Amino acid sequence: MTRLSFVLSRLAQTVLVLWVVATLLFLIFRLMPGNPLVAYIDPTFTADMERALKRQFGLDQPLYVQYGVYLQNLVRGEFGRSFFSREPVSQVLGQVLPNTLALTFSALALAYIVGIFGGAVLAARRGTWVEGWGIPAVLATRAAPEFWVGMLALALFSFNLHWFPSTGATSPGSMYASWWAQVWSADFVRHLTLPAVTLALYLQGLPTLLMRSTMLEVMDEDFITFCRMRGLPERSILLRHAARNALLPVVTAFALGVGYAIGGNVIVETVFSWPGLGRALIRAVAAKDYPVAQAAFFFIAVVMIVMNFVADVLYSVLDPRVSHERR
Amino acid sequence: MAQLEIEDLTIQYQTSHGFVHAVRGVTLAVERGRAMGLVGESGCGKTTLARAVIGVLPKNAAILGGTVRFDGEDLLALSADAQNAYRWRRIAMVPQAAMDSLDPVYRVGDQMIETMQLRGGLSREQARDLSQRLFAQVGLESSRTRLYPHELSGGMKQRVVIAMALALSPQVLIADEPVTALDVIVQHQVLRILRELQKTLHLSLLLITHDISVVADLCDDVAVMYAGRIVETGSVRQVFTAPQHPYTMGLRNAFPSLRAGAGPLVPIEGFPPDLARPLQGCAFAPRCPFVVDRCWTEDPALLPAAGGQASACHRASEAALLRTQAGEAFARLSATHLGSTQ
Amino acid sequence: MSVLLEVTDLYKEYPLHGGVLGTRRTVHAVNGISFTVHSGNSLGLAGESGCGKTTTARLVLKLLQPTGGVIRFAGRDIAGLVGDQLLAFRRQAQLVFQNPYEALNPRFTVLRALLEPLIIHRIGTSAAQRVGKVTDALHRVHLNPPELFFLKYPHQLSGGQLQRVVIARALLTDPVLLVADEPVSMLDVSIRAGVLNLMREIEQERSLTSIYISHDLALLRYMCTRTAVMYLGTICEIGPTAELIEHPRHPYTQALVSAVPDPDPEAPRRAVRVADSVPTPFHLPPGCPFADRCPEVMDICRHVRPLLHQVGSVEVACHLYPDDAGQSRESASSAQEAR
Amino acid sequence: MSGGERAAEWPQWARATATWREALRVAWGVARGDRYASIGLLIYAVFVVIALAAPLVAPYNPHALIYQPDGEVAANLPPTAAHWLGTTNLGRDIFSQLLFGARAALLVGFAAAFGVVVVGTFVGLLAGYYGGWVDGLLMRVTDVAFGIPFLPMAVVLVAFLGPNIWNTVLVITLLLWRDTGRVVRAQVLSLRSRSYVEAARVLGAGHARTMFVHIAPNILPLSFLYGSLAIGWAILTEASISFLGFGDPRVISWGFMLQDAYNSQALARQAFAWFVPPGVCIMLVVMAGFFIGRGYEELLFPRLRRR
Repeated sequence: MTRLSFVLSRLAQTVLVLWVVATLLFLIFRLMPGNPLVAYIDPTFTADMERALKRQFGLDQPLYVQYGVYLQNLVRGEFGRSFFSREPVSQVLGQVLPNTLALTFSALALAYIVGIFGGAVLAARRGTWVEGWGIPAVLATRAAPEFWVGMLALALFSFNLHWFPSTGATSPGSMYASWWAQVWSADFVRHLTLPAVTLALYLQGLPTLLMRSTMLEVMDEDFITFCRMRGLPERSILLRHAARNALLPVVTAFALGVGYAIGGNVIVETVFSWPGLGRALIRAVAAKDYPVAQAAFFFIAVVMIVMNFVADVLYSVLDPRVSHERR
Repeated sequence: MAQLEIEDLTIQYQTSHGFVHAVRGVTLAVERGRAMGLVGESGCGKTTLARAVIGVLPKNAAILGGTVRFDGEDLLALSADAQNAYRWRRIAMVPQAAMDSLDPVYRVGDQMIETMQLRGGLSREQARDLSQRLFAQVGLESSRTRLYPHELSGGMKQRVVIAMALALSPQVLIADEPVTALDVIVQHQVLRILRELQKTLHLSLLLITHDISVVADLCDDVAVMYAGRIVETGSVRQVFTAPQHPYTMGLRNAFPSLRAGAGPLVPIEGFPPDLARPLQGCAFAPRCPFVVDRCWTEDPALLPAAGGQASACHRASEAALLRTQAGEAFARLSATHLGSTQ
Repeated sequence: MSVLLEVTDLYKEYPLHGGVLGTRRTVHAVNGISFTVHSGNSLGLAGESGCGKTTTARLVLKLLQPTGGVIRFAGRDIAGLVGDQLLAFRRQAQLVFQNPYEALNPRFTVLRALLEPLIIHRIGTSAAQRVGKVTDALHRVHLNPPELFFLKYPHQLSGGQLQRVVIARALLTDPVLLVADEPVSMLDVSIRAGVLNLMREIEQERSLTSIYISHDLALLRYMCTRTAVMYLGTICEIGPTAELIEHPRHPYTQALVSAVPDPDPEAPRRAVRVADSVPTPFHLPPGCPFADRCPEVMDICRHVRPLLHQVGSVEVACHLYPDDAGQSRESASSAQEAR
Repeated sequence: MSGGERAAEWPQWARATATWREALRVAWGVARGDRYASIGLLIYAVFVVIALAAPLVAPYNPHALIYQPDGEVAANLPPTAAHWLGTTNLGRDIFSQLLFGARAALLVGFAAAFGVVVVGTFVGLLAGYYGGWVDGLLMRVTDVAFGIPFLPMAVVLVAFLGPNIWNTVLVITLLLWRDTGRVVRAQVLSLRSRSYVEAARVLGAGHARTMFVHIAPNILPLSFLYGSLAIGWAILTEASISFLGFGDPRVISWGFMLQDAYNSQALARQAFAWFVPPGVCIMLVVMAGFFIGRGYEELLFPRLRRR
């Protein structure tokens, strides 16, 4: 199975999964309790005005017609309007998305740098006190609830030591020429530090343990013994042969990590009141603002599914056993 | 003086259930330019011996004593770097799991070039030419250097590893079960290549295998190993036609031959001793049809007999007589199925 | 003696999953095999890895569905067997595995493993009777005293002992056909002979019909009266084993026989004029499968597939031995179109 | 009567279950054997005792408001002899809430883990054993499960089903079986190629018997391991859902305590005694699950072990 056919088949499966998730979302949000138009209707509305409104949103059509319209809008990227602020959903999410991306990628970069280095050290120090205490410590970072770690960070570094602000992404009243200017401004970075470090602390657990165990596994392989028989220097065996093989799963984990991180930011964004996609989703669900909730959810799912696909392709590109089909 | 002389080598493994005495005082010599076969069944310590010579033993193995002399120089006494200088430049090895010894994420040609550059100090071009030549010598087209290991058949991977072993033109080549996993026709070709290379490059070859027909086909001398100890050595002709040690006799009867009439095969009853427990007397005693009281208490030493042949058996002097009775003796033993048989 | 097993024109292909849009490639594991085994006889299947001998054994035991052809066991086509008929077939045909270390469930004690066939086929009325049968079976395979082995787990036994338990398990359903897939290739030489002798004794004692699969011709010479040499899913030569080894006729059989290293150092080495290893069977050449490796290949070999026909005491599929009236040429081409 | 006869005397189902009971014994043995795992078991034991004894041991009713002698609500008291961890802003005893919190955590943890293991093992077993379209279909369902962001979906479903502790368990089961399913499938695929499964077929065992008597006992340790991991994930999820405000208001859980503290400015007031202990408890119980898992070296991302 040549690489092209591998990629095409995975792409087809990805589209299928996307369609299924979209349908699931459609059903769930249609069956949500409560009248979706509650935000619009105030006591003065008469029955037929309500019916007109429903027609405007197409809610009086039979379910499968609504489904058809829903899919078309989805493909065109038309997510309708927020029940709450009546703003187009794409605009609502457009404002918050950059903050989520900044948080996610800064946390992931930090987590994977620490993880790869830490994992290699843990593997090298197998059987010593470093491993004896290291592994439980890493396990603790994955066992501690993210929001509790965030609360501790806030209580300590924000409220007690006042090193970092406790909410939001920018100080009130600060203006920025462009989003890009905002991201690199000192103020934004000060706001970003605590949430990013908290998220990174949680995310580094996976790469650390994964790097450790794949390194240990690779070091026992026959081709490493053969390198030693050939008298190659230990350093070049570690870097050129062991690390290259051990990195394969870690790189794939990074791609998957992006999807998981975006899905998982919900908690960190809520604790730090970080104006991101996750927080918007939670507030939309609480306020029964279904278009925003549905769109935010769908976007997160798309990122996860696409990153699953990217992880597969990445793995096939990096691992010749998959890409170079045997003639 | 032999090119490679191993004297009284003792190695043990530290495992969860105690110390395993894999090699219990082995003395073996590989003459310059000759092929020595080391024959033994699984668990007799032959691979441990080979890896001790190249100096790459598993972490839980420890060399307790003995010497490994290369042209008179004891490798075990050298510093790590000095020992490393011998690796691949003077002593090379085709490992037992040759099929899995190639890094799956690099092309085979690049792995050859890497060894030549890092250890042989060759430039990239020189290395590429030499690897093309070596590939040709082992019967592989030079285009194969661009392939990844998983794209090669078992026979081809075996030949790539042999070519890699010859990269820095070593004087001693150790080959651990080089043809065991191969089909009979490819096996024939690889053996032919090994034989030609050994003759043309005047290599001192130490071939390790459990298959006595491979030794008969390729080797000049042979050493038979059992439970971590050499029990018999000599030229292939001497040992295979006139074995001195009962275990060698038993092996010969148990080995189905294509040519001879389909005479009854005679097994060797019982199974090899557990090397984790200390041994009393001769290790082969429980399975030997000619066992006498002395065998249970006194551990026989490897004593030379006529014509350079040597064996470690208290009744070596009666070998000619025992040889004639070996067939029925082993058969009688297996008929009784004494205790929990093998 | 009646024919116990009759295989006619057997085919088996595996689709190599080429992905949803990928190129769909098929592996032709078995490509038109026909042979018969008379009850009480033993047939050897010889050949290199990838020649289809293991697949053939799995087809005969109904572990795989054939793509074409018919397998008749005791006169009945096994394809249609279901329910009780299938259970009866399972009871009559048993398999001895290549790897004794994997052939027994690691969670079962020897006793539990040997009780399994009795439970499935409801053999024996009382527990005591079943344990009696298990004890006899262990005794028959020279594992004495049997009680010592009852509560042992597979990881506590040696290779030789495990293989004897596997043989005992196969005997418990009183089979008529015993198929052995490389039965001793994982065992040390010194204990192989013990297991082989045991199987020979049992075969004679119960007049069992057997099929032995092995790449080792010397072993087949010891165990089987007739042998089929297989190449790329076809039989290129079939006949009495001793005759095949002493006077091989098909060029591939000649290569196989002369390639075997001889344990006698005095024996002269024979040249093997055959090229590299078996190609993976993705696409079958039109003519003789062995054409592109055969030292005596002729033009006809590339176009017309030779069929098995009687030459002396063996059957050969090779154009070097044209049938008396060149019959092999016409029937071959006609047969080709038919398939 | 020799061991053999006694073994054969058992009724047939006993012999079949012998393999399952034996498999459990092995799974228990592996857990007990490993140092980490035995610590994990110890932690579980402690918290189970707390959860069971909570009503007897807890000094106050966790829901009840406590008043000062002068009629005022005893809000935000620092830790004192009467209230070891002080009181909440509504004057409720924090220590009692902590004890009762163990109940919710273990209930959700064990219930959800059981659901996850049963669904995951079943899907893995069917997909791995039957292969072909069954495998393809189940694996696409697993892909969908992997494609759904875990926490957001949990929140949406709980909002949809209503905030109830059992809905949380259902949601976790619906979403979290995917990891177990994939790992069990990989294990069944490898076992199926072992010749003892083929041997079962040759002996005449049907599909069901081959799956449940021959294959299942051998994957039990694996699903047992993933069960202990799932307990950890389930407790974390429940805490997160409660923290986001979708928890069951009637149930005092550690997540609820943390949400309560967060919303009543406990951080600004540096009321560490209020929000530190619940977090530590969650961490300990989840750590216990990972430690037991650690005993099998299986904390990896199953999707990546694709060599």
